Amino acid sequence: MQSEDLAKALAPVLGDRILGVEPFAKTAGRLRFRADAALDVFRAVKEDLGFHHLSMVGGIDWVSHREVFYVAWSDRLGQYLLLSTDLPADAPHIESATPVWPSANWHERETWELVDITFDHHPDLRHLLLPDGYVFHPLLRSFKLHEPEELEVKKRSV
Amino acid sequence: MWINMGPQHPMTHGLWNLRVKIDGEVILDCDPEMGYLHRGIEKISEDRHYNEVVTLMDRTCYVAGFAWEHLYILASEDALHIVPPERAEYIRVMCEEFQRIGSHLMWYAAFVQDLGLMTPFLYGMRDRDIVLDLFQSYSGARMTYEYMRVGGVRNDMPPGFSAHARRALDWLSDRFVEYDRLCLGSEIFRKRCDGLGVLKASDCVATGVTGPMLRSAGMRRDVRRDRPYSVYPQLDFEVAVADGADVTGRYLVRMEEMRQSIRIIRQILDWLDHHPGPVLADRLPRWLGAPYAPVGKEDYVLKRNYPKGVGLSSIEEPHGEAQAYVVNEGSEHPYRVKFRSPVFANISAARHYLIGYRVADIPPIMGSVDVCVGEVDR
Amino acid sequence: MSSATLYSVSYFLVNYVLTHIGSVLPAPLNAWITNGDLVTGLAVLVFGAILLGASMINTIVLIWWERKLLGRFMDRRGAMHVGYAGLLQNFADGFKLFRKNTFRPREADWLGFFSGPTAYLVTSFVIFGILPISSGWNSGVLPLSLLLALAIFSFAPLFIFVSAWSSNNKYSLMGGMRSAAQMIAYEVPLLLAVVAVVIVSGSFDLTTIVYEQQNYWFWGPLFLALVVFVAGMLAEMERIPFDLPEAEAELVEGWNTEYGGMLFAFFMLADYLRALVGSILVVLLFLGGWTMPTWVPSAATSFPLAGIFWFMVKTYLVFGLFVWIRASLPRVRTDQLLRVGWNRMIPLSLCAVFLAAALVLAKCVWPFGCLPSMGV
Amino acid sequence: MSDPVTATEKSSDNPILWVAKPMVTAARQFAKSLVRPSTVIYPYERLEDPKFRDQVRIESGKPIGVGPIWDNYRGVHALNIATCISCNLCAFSCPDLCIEMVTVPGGDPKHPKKCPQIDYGKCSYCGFCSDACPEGCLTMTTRYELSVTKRSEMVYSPQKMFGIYEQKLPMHPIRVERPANEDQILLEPPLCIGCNACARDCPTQCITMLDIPKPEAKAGEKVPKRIWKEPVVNDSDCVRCGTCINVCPKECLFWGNRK
Amino acid sequence: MSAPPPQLPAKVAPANAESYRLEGDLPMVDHPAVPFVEIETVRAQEFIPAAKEALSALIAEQGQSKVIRPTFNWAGRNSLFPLHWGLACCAIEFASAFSARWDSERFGIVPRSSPQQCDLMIVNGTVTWKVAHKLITLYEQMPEPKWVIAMGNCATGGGPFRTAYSVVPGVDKLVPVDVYIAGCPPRPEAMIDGILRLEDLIRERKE
Repeated sequence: MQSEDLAKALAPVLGDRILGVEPFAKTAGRLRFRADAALDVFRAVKEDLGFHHLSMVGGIDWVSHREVFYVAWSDRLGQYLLLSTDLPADAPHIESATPVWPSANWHERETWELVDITFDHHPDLRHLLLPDGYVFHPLLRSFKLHEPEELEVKKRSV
Repeated sequence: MWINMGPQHPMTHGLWNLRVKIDGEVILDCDPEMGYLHRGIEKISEDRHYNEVVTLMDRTCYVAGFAWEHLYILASEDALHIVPPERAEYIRVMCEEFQRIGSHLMWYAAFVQDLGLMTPFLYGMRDRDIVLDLFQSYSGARMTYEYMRVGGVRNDMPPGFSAHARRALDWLSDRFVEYDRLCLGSEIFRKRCDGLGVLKASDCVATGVTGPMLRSAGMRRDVRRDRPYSVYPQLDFEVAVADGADVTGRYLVRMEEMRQSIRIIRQILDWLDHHPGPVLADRLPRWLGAPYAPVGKEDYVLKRNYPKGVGLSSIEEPHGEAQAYVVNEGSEHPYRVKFRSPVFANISAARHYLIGYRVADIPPIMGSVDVCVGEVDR
Repeated sequence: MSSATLYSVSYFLVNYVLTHIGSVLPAPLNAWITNGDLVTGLAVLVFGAILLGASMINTIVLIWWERKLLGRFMDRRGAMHVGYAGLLQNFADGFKLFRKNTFRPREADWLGFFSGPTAYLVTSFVIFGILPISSGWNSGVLPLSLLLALAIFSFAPLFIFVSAWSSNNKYSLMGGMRSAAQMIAYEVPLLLAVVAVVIVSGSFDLTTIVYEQQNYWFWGPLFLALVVFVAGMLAEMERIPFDLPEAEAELVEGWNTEYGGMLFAFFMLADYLRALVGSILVVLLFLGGWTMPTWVPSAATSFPLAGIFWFMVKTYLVFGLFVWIRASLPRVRTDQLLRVGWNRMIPLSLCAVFLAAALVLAKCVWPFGCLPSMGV
Repeated sequence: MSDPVTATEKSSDNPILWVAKPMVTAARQFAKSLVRPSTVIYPYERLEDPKFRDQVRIESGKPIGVGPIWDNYRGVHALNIATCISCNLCAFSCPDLCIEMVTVPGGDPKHPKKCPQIDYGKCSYCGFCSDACPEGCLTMTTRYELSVTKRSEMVYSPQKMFGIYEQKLPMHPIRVERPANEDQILLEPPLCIGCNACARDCPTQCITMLDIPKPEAKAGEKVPKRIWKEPVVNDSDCVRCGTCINVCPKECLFWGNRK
Repeated sequence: MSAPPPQLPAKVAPANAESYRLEGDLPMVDHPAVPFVEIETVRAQEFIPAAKEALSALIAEQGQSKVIRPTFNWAGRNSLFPLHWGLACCAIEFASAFSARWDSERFGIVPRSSPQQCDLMIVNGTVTWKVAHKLITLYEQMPEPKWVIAMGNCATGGGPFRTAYSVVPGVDKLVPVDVYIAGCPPRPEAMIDGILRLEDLIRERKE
């Protein structure tokens, strides 16, 4: 199924809640949706198109905004689908996908602590990889890796 | 009573903590606690060149280094719009299948040790060394290979490799009979493992469990077959499934996968013998070769306006379905690298296959999951 | 049979030395030092010291034997660089543990923590005073020596549980409880299997039991009892496949998790002492003790200390069987172990008892022969 | 599609067979190991000994002997100081930043000779440096024993690595082919001031400064004040180290590809 | 034949018998009368520190002797029990060193799971800040004498991950390290070589 077919199939169900479907590297496409309609989109994708298996949730910090993406797999179509949405850079939050895909639980915990995207109504949103009480979010672009002094001495330059 | 199993515990095979609530010997609740090996690989990758990330990939999952190298290389080649030579693809797939054998042998060794069997542990480690010797013969290291490059692989096979590999495969396929006699032939083993840690296929899909755990529940899902990548369409193999959804089923699936891997490797060795050729792509951007572009003068590099791109790759790692997502913003560093670890999802479902069993069942069940903490925590 | 028992040898030694010392001393001291009570007391001490040394050395060699055998089962070599073929390895371990700092966890119970391992070691050691090693090494004054040995043998769960409970660790406690349950469950079939031997031989005295095996060893006709006895012994010794109390995979080190240094060495020594006792009991009850069949050429059985030699050979071979089992079988689960113990082992041992009774009634069984005590 | 895998070893109803199969298997291995276990007695035997290297002994059932594969192993580096041209490529290509260029005696005082010094506490033995070395003077050997009692002993000076070179250990023989169509040094002529810095510092002396004609002054324009020379790079000698780009005061040199 | 018997030298009488006389008076001190029990208490109070001193002097002397110290050093270096845990990649090579091909048990190296029974901690992998205090706890639970081996580059100095936000750059920031083994990961032979290097250290140990 190509991305145009996907858009056609989803248009009657979701209407303007999807912002567009574009081709994406070797997958069925990249579905951009409105952040406030997340759960509807997830349900439609799962139940109408058979994307039962959620394989990955992640976030990207484009400095102006943040993007959260979900990768799902459909046995019926035999393809991956990437769903993504843009969130504002300050206090980004989106509805948790756990009611639709229970496997999103740990992925969302990880995304929350690394990229600082809050998932509303998540059953168990606490630190997973970092120690409890860690206040930084390392995968933000503003978080710089500290460099030991020997690295500072030897800057990489040609 | 809550007890902590870990981070230093013989059951864990790595650094993680399984908090278990028990009543007598029965498990009432459990809560895996991860992150003791979180090394920030995704963050470090953002400061490295594309080829330098490969050194981190070997260490991400230290029992399946080649699989993770392949995963990352596939995604970054998509992102950089580079096509490798066909011979390089065959060599990569051969590496991955050998790595599957090595990883499953490591799993076998650790798993039987959890059951109190010390002898097969040593057999498994001994036979794994044969595979590692093969790796060393062409990549130069036992576990951290740094062998694959964006656009190909580092070097071709040394002369005489094919015959040596065939002898090793013959020897290995004889050993599987011995393993089966030691484990399946023992009534105590069957009593310990049959009907243990059951996770039905529907629960597997809901909780994101993939790999041998899913196939042991009878579901025939394998990325190599469903969404073929690399040269897998040209290869003839079968997907191993079992129908117990329990520890014995996972054992059977992994043993059968090793046999299928041997079958695949034999086909690849035949192909490699008759198709010599280059193993590295021709037109690579300068910063993928050995020396790199100057930091602080990126504008010269960007002057050439290298195309942006994204890559999403998915492979069947020995533990299950792994994914990599690489964002290329036109610089020599990846903008964002995100990995999906199969063990991450498999452990997150621990509540579903541990509750109700006994404390003594935790080691075989978690052993059958094949935990590799390096790729969970990254 | 020679009348030189171990005790009489030590009595003779003490008497000899004291008489010679007394002969150079002035009169009142002379009489005091050659006093019979003193000689007896010292002889008992010397007897104990010889036993202690012999059993300790045997235990340590037994550990070496297990390590080497296990190594070959696993396609490797085992300890080989310390001493000739690693013979001194376990002495090095012992010295090192002797020197290690020993401390107890803050919340642990003082008395139980220190007295548990000590009592465990002492009771395991005491059994050696009872076991006859060869003809004449035990004076035969203990008509119930088998019963006494097994009674002392079964003290262990108490001390294990005390030390496990007092070390205030959840893993230790679980290990101690498993240990107690398992040992108590397997005491019963063990004793019933012994009853079969007692019925056939007609005596609780180990020396008599060995003499009763002069026509045939009991392992043949009483094979069922032997199987039950070996299984029970494996459980009592806590070796794989029945080593649940110290199951490394789930309970870190079982009931000795919190023990280090010399107290841990006590546990290790006592474990292998019990393994040695178990092997010796199998040899005494089923394999004819120090006697050899008549078809063995007399040159092989008549050299000095031949009895002890053959006895030790048999003991180490029986222990080799235990090592073989350890090398090839996985560990069972607690509930399976207890179910097998109560549901399978006890009926099997009852069957063995009935078989033994039938054997007594039949007096002679082809192809083994006849019972000597029945006068045929 | 294949059928689901089922157990090849069925559990038996006969209780004697419950434990017999594994015990017989273990005993068979025991009998094999009595002759020669697969252990390599390490400090006295080594896997890279000719005894294990010259023959592959897999067929005899013993998994010892790894064949003639040891020359590929990536261990400690050997450095031939004599042929080192101080091009810094090893230091640039190191992903772990464990290589530092230190001065060794033997260069002329204006341009001191610099050779790599490697900290083995940071090195990840990836081989990028020996792949990058254009002269083949920095190679990896098969030595792997590197235990020290002080952290500072892990830093290997060039002289120490030269000592390893003189031991004639088996070297890492794989030479990675350079990409066929490599980038070159390009010049942006209007920016150049002809200062000779690139030609002076080029480790391979592949840059020559050629005269260019001085343009006539036009009306209303001043002739720029500069030396009327321009660098020309001999591509066949260039090792692509980028030293010229680094020293260029006007940033007029850059990487590019004319083809 | 009749040689004159050798003449014994004549016994020389002391020149002056007075010289043997004690000079001065014998010390005569009048002790105050104290009850018996109190004397015993005083003696006991004197005895305990004196005995302690004598014992420690004896131990110190024996420590330098040619028997006790070498014996214990021999025992200590020939039965090193490492802690059985795996941190990261090096743990796999750590396990390989106990496999059939290398068989570290030849040297008496047997991994134990309980820190109380160990005397060697092999830090085989990356130490993160999350696990750092647990590593220190484990180290403190090991009874003296104890040693630490930093195996691999991550334990030595953070390795490839030393720039990361969550990694301890070197385990010697947390516990004292005796032997460093470089390698990423070190081969099993290199690990055995490191342990043999530690045994050399123990051989010359004097305390």
